Amino acid sequence: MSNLAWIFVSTLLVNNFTLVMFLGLCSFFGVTAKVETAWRLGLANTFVLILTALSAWVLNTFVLARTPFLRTIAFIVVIASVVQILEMALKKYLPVLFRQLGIYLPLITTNCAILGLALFQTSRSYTLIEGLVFALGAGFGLTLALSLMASIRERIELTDVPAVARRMGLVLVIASCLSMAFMGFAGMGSAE
Amino acid sequence: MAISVEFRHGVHPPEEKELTNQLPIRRMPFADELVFPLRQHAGKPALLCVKVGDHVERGDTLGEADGFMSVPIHASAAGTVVDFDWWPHPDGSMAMAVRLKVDRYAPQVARPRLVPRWEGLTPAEVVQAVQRGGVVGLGGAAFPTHVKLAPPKDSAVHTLIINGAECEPYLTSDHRTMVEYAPRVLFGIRVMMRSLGVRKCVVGIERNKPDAIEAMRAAVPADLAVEILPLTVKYPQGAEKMLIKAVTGVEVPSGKLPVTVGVVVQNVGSVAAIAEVFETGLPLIERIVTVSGHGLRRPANLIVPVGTKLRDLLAFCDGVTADAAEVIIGGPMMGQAQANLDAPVIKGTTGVVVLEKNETREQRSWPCIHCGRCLEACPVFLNPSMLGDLARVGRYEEMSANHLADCMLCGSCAYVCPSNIPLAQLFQASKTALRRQLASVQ
Amino acid sequence: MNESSAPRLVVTASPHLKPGDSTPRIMWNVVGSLVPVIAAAAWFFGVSALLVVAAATLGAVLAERAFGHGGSLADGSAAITGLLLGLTLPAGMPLWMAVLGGAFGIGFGKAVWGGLGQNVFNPALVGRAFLQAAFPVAITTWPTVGGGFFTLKGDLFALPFLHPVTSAVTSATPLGLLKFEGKASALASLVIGNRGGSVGETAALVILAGGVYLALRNYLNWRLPVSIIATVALLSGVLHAIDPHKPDAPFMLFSGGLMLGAVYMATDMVTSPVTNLGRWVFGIGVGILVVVIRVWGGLPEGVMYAILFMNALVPFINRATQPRVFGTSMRTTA
Amino acid sequence: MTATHQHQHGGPPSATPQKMTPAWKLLATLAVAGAAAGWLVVMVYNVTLPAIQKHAGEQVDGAVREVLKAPVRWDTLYLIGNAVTATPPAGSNIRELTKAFVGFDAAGARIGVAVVAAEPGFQELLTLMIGFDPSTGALTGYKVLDQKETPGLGDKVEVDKSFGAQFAGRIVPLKGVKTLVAGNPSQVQTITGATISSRAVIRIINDAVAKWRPLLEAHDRGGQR
Amino acid sequence: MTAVPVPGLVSAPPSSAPALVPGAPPPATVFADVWRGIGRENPVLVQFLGMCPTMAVTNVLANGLAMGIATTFVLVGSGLFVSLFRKYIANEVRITSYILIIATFVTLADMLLAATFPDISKALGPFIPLIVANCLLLGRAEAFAAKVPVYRAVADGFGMGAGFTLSLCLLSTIREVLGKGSILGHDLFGPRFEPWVFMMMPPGGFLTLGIALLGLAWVMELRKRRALVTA
Repeated sequence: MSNLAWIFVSTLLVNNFTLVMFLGLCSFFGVTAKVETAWRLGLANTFVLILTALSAWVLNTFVLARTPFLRTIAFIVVIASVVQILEMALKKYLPVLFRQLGIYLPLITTNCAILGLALFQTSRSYTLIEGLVFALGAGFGLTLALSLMASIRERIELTDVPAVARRMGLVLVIASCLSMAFMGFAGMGSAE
Repeated sequence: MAISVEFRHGVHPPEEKELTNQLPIRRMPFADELVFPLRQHAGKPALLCVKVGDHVERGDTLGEADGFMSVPIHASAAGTVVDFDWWPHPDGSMAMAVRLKVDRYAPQVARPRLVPRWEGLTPAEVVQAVQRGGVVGLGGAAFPTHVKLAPPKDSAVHTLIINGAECEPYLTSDHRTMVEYAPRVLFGIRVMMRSLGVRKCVVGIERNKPDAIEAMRAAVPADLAVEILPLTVKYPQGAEKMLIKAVTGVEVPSGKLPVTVGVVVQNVGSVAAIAEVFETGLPLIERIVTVSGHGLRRPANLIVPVGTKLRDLLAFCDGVTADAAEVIIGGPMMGQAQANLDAPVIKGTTGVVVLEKNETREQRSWPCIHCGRCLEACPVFLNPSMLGDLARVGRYEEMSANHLADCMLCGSCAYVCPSNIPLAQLFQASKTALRRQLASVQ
Repeated sequence: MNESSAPRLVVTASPHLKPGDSTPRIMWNVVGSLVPVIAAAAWFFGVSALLVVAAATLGAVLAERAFGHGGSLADGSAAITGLLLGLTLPAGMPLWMAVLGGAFGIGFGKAVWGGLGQNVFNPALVGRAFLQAAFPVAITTWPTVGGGFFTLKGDLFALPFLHPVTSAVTSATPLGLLKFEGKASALASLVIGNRGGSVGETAALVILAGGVYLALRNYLNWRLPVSIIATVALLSGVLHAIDPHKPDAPFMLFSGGLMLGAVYMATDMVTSPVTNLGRWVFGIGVGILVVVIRVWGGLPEGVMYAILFMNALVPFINRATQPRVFGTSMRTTA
Repeated sequence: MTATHQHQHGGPPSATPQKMTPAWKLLATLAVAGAAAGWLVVMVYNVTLPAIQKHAGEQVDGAVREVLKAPVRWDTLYLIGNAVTATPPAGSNIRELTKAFVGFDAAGARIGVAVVAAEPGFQELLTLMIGFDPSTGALTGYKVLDQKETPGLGDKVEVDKSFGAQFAGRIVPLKGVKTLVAGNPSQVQTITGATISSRAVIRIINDAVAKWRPLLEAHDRGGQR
Repeated sequence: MTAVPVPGLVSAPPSSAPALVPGAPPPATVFADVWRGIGRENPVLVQFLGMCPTMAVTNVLANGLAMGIATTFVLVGSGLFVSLFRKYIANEVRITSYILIIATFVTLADMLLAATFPDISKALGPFIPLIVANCLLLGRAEAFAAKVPVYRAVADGFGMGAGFTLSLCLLSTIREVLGKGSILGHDLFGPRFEPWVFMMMPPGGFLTLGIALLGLAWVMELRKRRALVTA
């Protein structure tokens, strides 16, 4: 499998950001009551992930090479700014999209998936193209996990969940089952 | 025409018609007391026009029609009005009803009335006469017949379909009507076709009634374009939209009436009742009722005066057996189980079925296992499994968005449900709840 | 309200006729159709197979008794879960693991969701996925077929929490042989079932017969197994034609747990789509995933994960394949 | 940022309208905070840097020592473009170059070369340091630098010493088998239940040796010339 | 962040006594500030905050403990600074300032850990820098530290950190004991123990927390029932 394809498949399925790497769990548990919201949030995240991959590459290449200790601070500030600028840009130029995604944008700043992407991209020293593919895979993986969780939670709304499992217990069991289902993809691309 | 003679989906409950389908129609004598609820039809209830103590003759009006979407109620025997109070209604509720003590010694001959010469009447006058006769759909829904005879001005009705499917198990009243009163039915068809101005009429009859098909075919006059169409035997073949689909191949749009596709559907019994109005001048005061079931000693097809209490009707059929468990007004698929045998036979009562213990449904149900059988049974292609889930948690608006309104409560889903979930009942309750919600919003 | 004049009368909601089937009846029929499969397992793997299946069933039934609603054992669904789980385990599996798997499947695959009909994932597969993740060595140690009926196929009676001391002769599954050593297996042994594998997955013809019986009685929907088998056959046939090193269709169909999965796991009514169109989508999805995991994945077998993954998609599939309501021209999804 | 966050976080907006803070003051706050943060970070960085670099160096040194069986000293070669050289061009960042370590024993004879290679394992990239003799293709050993294989199973490629030990002396290209055939110098026994991770290690070694051998041979020839 | 509609997010108790700062939490003892984070407002088990590190690093106790201590360090440090400068940070730039303060302490924690425990630092990988994105930190800074005196902010940070650490230790102990048969690397059951590899893998992480929550809910349910019986 070519490198780019492997990065994509690995990030989307084998090492799904949410279900295997445990990134972005706050929104995975917090914003998955409705499918509509879940996949919109996922797409908004994908968008920000791609911008982050771009800015992280720029930072790594031109700014942070000599000052690696500022990485965390620089990334989080840049992510916050990217989200802020994106929010303003959407509001001004794409008001329809803003109405759909706008309310999720502030949530994205503290989504660890975004910062995680930047950090992983750095520690694996991805090139720009690799970084973008990585971001795309991560974003789609996030959207997939969020939507699956939301569709299952919508369904269990209609069932007699036992009292002890009603708050978060069952949601974690669902996450565990989803994570198990994704285990089938392990080793994909490693066996010839 | 007749592209397909069936609709998709539906179920095949055991027919059980052989108990009564060869028994000639007999007349039931008057009971001591008759009860006439003022609400016997779809639309507005009739308005009371007698007082306690009044003496009425057979065929006299007890309640006047309240507007166009209503019909009058007539006394089916001569007697004295003894009470006007709440009384058990066959639909399970209580309703205001006139109680009539039947005059034992009256000749029970209807007062001579003017028989309208129908050939001279304009369509509007025919409609008026039919309304005055108190005729409603005798297939069970009791929709005022004259309303169907007066379609909206902008609609182009081209076909009259007569419903002789009688798909409910046990029931044979329409079957016997067609066998024994075929000429009267065809006279009714003639009146309706002329009044509606249509040239084409199809009588749909399920294939399990060969003698009815034969009798009707033999009775068709040369000058009438009436086709007798045998239909596949399955439930709910007699539902209006299913019948139209089977006969014309056209689906009535969701939420619309049959007239939108140029069709008027009328039940066999109602057509015969129209004929009676113009033949004898008598209003609808008696109807043919199948009294049947394995829990009944002597099943029969009877002409029963409207207002006869179930208790008297069952007694006339020698009572129920020791194993009888459930008395149902209507057929076993859509009928209403009776808690009180004082409820009377009304205009919409097609039959009374007494089931034995081992035939009735169990009380216990299991959780829905999403087997999907209800989807394959539902004649209007709903997803009863999902609607049932929604109903249980009271999400009525979502049910409405998923076409709850199209559900006609035929019960096919509940019949096939292996988990024995009372889906039809859930949907009926949801419809009521939804109506209440809407009303409270307005 | 109404004074009841005849106390013997019952009043039920319409329709009043008793339907021919009941949920427990369906479940117990499935159990019955599994008897030949279990018999075949005993034929190939001896008493060990029976012990493993019994242990998994015991675990499932105990968990249902502990966590289920009152009397929920009688509907037979817990027994099915246990039996199916047992049939997917190797004959040498320590019994304590099988019991644990059965209990896990019912506990976290069903009871915590609210019991029968409420779960999204197939409980037997949840139990098996847990065992696969927890004890990967024990669950991939496949004893060879044959030997005396009463020869134990492994350290079945290892004490709880201890790992088995394997002494029995083991063999690889045909899929493992192909993936890791590039060796093909004879088709005849695949079809008959005298090959390495889980106790209940080898006798493909017996499983198929059980499926036909259930389909004829309308206790399973034929679209699911047919679409899965057809997809796998078609896809692997095409891949084999392009690259002859890839396994061919008959091998893919009769190796591993495909038959057991297609006939008994994917057809679980609770965890498969409710619409017929959805069933085709589900089956085709399972088929594609099976081929993808087997051919390109790291694991030799992927039926379990394919079905679990598609289980997760069922709420989506159901939403997307709502039937067209009578008298409406477009598909309406609310 | 502030506007939305106020909306999102502020709860009920306070009844009294807040007076606007002048922009210079905001900037000053941020500048002071940033300067303070930067100062703190740089200070701690300077304090911890030696220790961190020591750890990192120890890791590489330890790995080279382990895979080359305790060399007395080693030289570092750098991969520049498609050739190996002992002297990187001036101005290049040495830390980011791909390296090979050539180890020598006490007598000054070359023991072998250690290189780092990474490829997909069962879950994630599996990073190894591989020691081999470029002239014979014989392995001296390998060490796992980074792995995310299944704990208790795939991670045996790192933890299970008996698996790692069998590589020494084997001739590349290797082949993984369930049961060894005696006398075959290229066979390696895979770990039960972790066939995929075992085979990933074998594949990484094969690929790395195949990539480095011609490069090193070319360098040797160039060195002799 | 606090805006995430996390189910069960415990809102601050309604203030009955007149507070000095608008919106400030009611006065309480230092002990109460510490105890709240461990018990009633436990960040993991009650508020479901900081889920990512909770799952990702709790496969062995050493990692869970290290993550807990690192987070506590950042909580206390950022609480201290946020509270110290609360009068000087303008409202418009407060979030940015908080993030800056938190990120600084995270960087410090990262470097200190790498210098002292390189193995644990390697095992935790990017999850130490990811503390920045832990909703718990910004939440506490915004909702508590910015409104109270320094000693209370520190006490609260310490309490929340302790609650976080204890939860992580609970989960990682379960996972390490079952998944490896050891605790802090010390073998517990001898060589014949069959480890439940499942517990070390991602689904095991989700499930362990799920079991913890189910158990907690069960205890609550029992208590509620007992209260009903005695009442």
